[in-house]
Amino acid sequence: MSLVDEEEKQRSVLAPEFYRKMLAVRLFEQRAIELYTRGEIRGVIHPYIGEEAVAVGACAVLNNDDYVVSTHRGHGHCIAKGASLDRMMAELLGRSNGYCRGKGGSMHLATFEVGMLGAIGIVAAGIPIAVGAGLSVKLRKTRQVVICFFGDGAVNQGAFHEGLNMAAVWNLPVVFLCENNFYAISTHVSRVSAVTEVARRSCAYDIPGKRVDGNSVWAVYEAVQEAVARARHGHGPSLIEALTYRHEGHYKGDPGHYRPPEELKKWQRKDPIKKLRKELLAKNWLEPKALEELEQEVAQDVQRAVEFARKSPYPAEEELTSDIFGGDHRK
Amino acid sequence: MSLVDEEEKQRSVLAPEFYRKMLAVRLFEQRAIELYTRGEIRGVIHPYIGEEAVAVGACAVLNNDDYVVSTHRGHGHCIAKGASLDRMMAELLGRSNGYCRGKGGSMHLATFEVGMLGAIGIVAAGIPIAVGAGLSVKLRKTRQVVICFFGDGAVNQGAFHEGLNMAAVWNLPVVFLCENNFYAISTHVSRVSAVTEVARRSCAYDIPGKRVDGNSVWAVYEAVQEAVARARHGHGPSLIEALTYRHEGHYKGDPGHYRPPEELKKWQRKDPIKKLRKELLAKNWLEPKALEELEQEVAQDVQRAVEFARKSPYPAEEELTSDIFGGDHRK
Amino acid sequence: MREISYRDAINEALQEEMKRDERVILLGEDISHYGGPRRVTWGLVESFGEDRVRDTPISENTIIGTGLGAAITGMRPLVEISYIDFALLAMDQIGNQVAKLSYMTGGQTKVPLVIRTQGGAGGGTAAQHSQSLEMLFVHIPGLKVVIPATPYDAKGLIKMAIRDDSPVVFIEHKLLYSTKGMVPEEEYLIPFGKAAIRRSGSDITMVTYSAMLSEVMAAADVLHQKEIEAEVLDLRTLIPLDIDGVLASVKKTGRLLIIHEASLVGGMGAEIAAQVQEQAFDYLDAPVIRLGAVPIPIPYSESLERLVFPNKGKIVTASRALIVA
Amino acid sequence: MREISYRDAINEALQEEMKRDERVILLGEDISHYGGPRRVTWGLVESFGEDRVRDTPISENTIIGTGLGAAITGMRPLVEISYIDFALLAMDQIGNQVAKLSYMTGGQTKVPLVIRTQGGAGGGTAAQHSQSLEMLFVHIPGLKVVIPATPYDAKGLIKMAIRDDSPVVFIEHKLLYSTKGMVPEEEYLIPFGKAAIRRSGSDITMVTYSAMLSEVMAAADVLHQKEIEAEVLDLRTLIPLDIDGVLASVKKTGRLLIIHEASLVGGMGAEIAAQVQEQAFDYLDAPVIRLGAVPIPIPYSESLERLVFPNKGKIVTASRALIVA
Ligand SMILES: Cc1ncc(C[n+]2csc(CCOP(=O)(O)OP(=O)(O)O)c2C)c(N)n1
Ligand SMILES: Cc1ncc(C[n+]2csc(CCOP(=O)(O)OP(=O)(O)O)c2C)c(N)n1
Ligand SMILES: [Mg+2]
Ligand SMILES: [Mg+2]
Repeated sequence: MSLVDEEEKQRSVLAPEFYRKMLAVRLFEQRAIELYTRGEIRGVIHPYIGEEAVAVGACAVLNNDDYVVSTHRGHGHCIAKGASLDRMMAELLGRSNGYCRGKGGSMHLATFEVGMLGAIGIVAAGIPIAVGAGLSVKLRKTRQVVICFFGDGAVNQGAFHEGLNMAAVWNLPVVFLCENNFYAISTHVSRVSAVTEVARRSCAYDIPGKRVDGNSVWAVYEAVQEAVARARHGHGPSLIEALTYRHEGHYKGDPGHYRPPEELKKWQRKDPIKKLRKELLAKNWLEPKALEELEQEVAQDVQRAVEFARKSPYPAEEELTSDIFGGDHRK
Repeated sequence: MSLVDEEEKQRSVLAPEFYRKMLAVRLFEQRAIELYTRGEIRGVIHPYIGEEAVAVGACAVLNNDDYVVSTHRGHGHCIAKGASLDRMMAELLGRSNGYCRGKGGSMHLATFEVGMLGAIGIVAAGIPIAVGAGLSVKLRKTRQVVICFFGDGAVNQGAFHEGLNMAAVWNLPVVFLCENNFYAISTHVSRVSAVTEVARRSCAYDIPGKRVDGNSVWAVYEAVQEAVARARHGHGPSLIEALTYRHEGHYKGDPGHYRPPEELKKWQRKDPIKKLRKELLAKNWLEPKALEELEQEVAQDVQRAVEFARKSPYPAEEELTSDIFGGDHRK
Repeated sequence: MREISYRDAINEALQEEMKRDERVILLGEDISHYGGPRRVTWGLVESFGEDRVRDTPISENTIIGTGLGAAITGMRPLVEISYIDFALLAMDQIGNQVAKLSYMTGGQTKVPLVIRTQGGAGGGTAAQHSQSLEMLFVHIPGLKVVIPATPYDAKGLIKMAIRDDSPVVFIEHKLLYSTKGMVPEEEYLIPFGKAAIRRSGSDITMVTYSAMLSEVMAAADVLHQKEIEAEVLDLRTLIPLDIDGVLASVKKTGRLLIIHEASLVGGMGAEIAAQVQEQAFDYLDAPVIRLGAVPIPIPYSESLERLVFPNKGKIVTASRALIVA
Repeated sequence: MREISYRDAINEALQEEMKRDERVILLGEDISHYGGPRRVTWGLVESFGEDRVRDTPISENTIIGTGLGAAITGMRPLVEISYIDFALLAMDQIGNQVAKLSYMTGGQTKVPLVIRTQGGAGGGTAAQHSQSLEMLFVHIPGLKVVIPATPYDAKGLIKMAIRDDSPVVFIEHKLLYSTKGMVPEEEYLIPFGKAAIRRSGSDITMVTYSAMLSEVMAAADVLHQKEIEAEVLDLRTLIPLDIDGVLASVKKTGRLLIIHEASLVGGMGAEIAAQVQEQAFDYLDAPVIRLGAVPIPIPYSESLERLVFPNKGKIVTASRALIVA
């Protein structure tokens, strides 16, 4: 078999699972938005819709015991890393058997059982934490890898700079993955970043920097594979910039008027899920019937998650002060 | 006249004044160290000895109303910017007619009358302040320029990154001048910086970056001239890295055992003051006699400063709570 | 007088002050065309342009530092930190630089800088977007701390803050933006250090500030039905603190309850209790009681979040216990 | 028992704990071969290597964050912030992340992280290197705060901190490093939340911590000559706070003076005064009095710096006034 054929074959095996995950993110979030609108979810949710290929392509490279550090826009990372939709939805509904027992909510979803160390609500604050996880891996010699997600807005925080420098100088197994969706809330990257090509900022740390199409799950997967292999073999950190776009406003409720409508339309045409679906059918990686079944399964999974969440109990009063100071109620 | 001759002629005019300033820094600090050892100065002092060419070469480019922001190692910047030795020494001795009325001391020497906005004792914290001064200049349209001094240790702080990005994206008239003396306290730059050539970090902000010999007052002067001209004409910030070395420990009292003795010797041979003195004589820019007179004058200036300081009063009890909340006792 | 919202009151004040003094500039994230996350700066960019209403990168520490640098070189910047939680990223500039520069230079410079920010909980924004961190600024010397509860106060106090030559931390509350109140058309300023007596009474003094005021007023109504008359003081500024106003009321009522949304431990209630018991020891008929947040990170779930803070019920209960004591 | 310095006591504890548990690692600026700015970590790199005694770039926020990331993935890091003033650069990681992660993940992780730092004034290091900022950590829920005054306590408490599963801020004092005291050769731990009674007495209770202890003890000696017997409590940990110990003493003496080096306004004295007047109202023969720093940035000149803080003289004066009251 030629190399190209080899790759195609591998893709045919991976594609259904990638599609399932991406669709799960999409449907999970659509339901979450709906529940938010109905008042069943409170606070703030930041939809990831349109960016699913990044999380799924990246996390597909990882093992269960590898780590991920996420952001305010973290649902996709949790699902891609393998978290249970049930417990995620229960968390968004503020229930006691949510991952964080209802204490975290959307902005602080952490799912440690699958190595997701937390959605961090402070822009760029996950970067130092990821560096620490990388240091820990290096000292424990476990050959785990850390992927640290953050947005284009995060790269102007001091933490980005400090973290990349430290990871580089200590040669840590961390992949810094910037989801460049061109906006930080309303602010276009070109108005606040001296260098708008985030990947190029790697020059200041002498680490590899690569820009990829974040709406192609394959492009992401391959770039991350390379970076993860590098990290796992002790060759240190990398910076990957995945160009993508959020179809929704910054958070549910933001109409996103700051974006030219044509721009949004252009990106909607590049919808990563539609794209992969088309490929699945065109290349006959999945029969139409099997595809439909898969789609139904995902929809059912999400529906089950909503039901699970809805019938879960709210945290009891005595849970108010547990879990602080390292006390673990589960013991 | 050829260009080279022109330059030589200009240098011959500038050299005596540069030498005077550099020597003033040296002698001022030698006396300060002595007074520190005798207990007349308290707290911490960070000698600049060996690095004088940077401050003097850089500040020579500036007008009185241009701004300088300095660091814990700030005596040289104050003197180079034109501050009074008397009031500086009075400050170090904690007297009421010191620049800061005895409230700042060595680590917070500010001399606003000559545009020195402050020695900031927190590493890299002067950078955002310099950016703000630059923004103010731009808005007031006064064509002033800001030079922001900091060390090689400061470039790993988040503030460095945030500040350079902001200055670049807003195109502010700020010259970032890194005094790379290879050490942050005991830590060699190569152990903590992924990119040890500080100038190269300018790549992350798309601004000019230039490394110069910080022990050559001419090299510094010329690089800063170019950067200041750029800034004054509205073309934005630059990063200059001046390679230099401190002859003393990090602060008075630090024996500096972390440095190889040969390294120190090598740099002592490159002493910027000896170098300029030699040039002055070799090129006959100053008669030996005039040179000696100049040296005596400087020594006398420093001596006068000590006397001025010693006979200055200590701050009175009622000064304890003045100067807070923008209240200016001088009005 | 018209009835306008807290949000609009601040917006009006900014309009007026920027018109009055061109040294006043605004810096912050998404404050120009987007109008700020809470839409407080809405429309200002149209009046004053992108130079004076300036969107910044997400670099909180440097946003503050930039404001400081501009403040000591001739401008009067007003910087926005969109949640008080993010002020923790800027604590070096706020606490080590802004608060100290005037003093540490022996008065060579003033620091006419206003830091506008927004705190408080109640909307399910969880641990990193719900804090009440005013005590950090109260405790670090060199800052004035202003924390208005009404549209009228918000307008008069922000105008005062902009004209003050010292650094001022101006703390809004996320639940107050849409609340309305009467605000005069004419210009007015509100001096710092003077509490507002929101209700007079002789049985018990209640001291509070910011969004807790409405819970306190509601509790006072309930108590009134039970013939307990509460005197309610809204501090409005924490630094300077109107301790004289508090003492005058306590000397009249003999009982003091302090209510705030910040964590109880080391909160403003502690400072006031300490001062009052020291200066009015013989006037107190009962110990000073504090109500504040349970000292935990703010949980997301409504079922937990509502247990964290003082509310009308807890205030009524505490007051009645205090009266009996 | 031998007499060793506060510095050496901490150093010994680190030696012992690093030997006992290889998950314990140190991170900080200049801590390896240089031994740390205060030489507390001297020699550890020889025993444990540069991997476990790791010099960092000057990146305080990321130093803390790195410790946190390591703490939640199997290590037990001890990070050094060389002056507490620099903790302001790391307040996001300390206050928003370290303090909250365990709670906000619903106990999915513990955060066994110790932040060692050093505060206090007295040496002329001026406004940015002399602060006492413990209240920031007391006020933000989720951190334990330990602040030893003697070599014995420093050793027993740092060992306890390393073994604790919650984040601990461990605050040393720059003037204490060379002070000496008796320390056993055998291993011991000191539990958190138990004040030490440094001197028994029945006339007045004095509550203090850290370097102020020596001024308080000296004042107690002076008072003893005047036949006033002070009971001196050294808190040792602020979170958890031994309020029961304080109350027990106050119930005996009826008078309470609290002394600390941190700014008076919103200081620990306020919290203790508030709790004591509430819980022991009827036992107090006089108001609780607090002595703390004048609320200003710390000035450089000795002639001013010495006016800022409580000292023996002020403590004696305040105590006598309190006895008369
Ligand atoms: C330190 C900090 N500053 C500001 C915010 C408010 N905020 C939340 S998300 C966001 C924009 C982030 O943009 P980006 O990093 O590009 O991520 P995106 O939302 O596009 O995924 C901002 C400013 C925050 N959460 N933390
Ligand atoms: C934020 C902060 N961290 C640590 C320190 C302690 N400190 C003072 S100077 C210094 C080294 C600075 O090195 P560099 O920037 O190279 O300047 P140099 O001393 O070499 O002139 C350190 C770590 C500080 N003052 N501020
Ligand atoms: Mg973005
Ligand atoms: Mg250096």
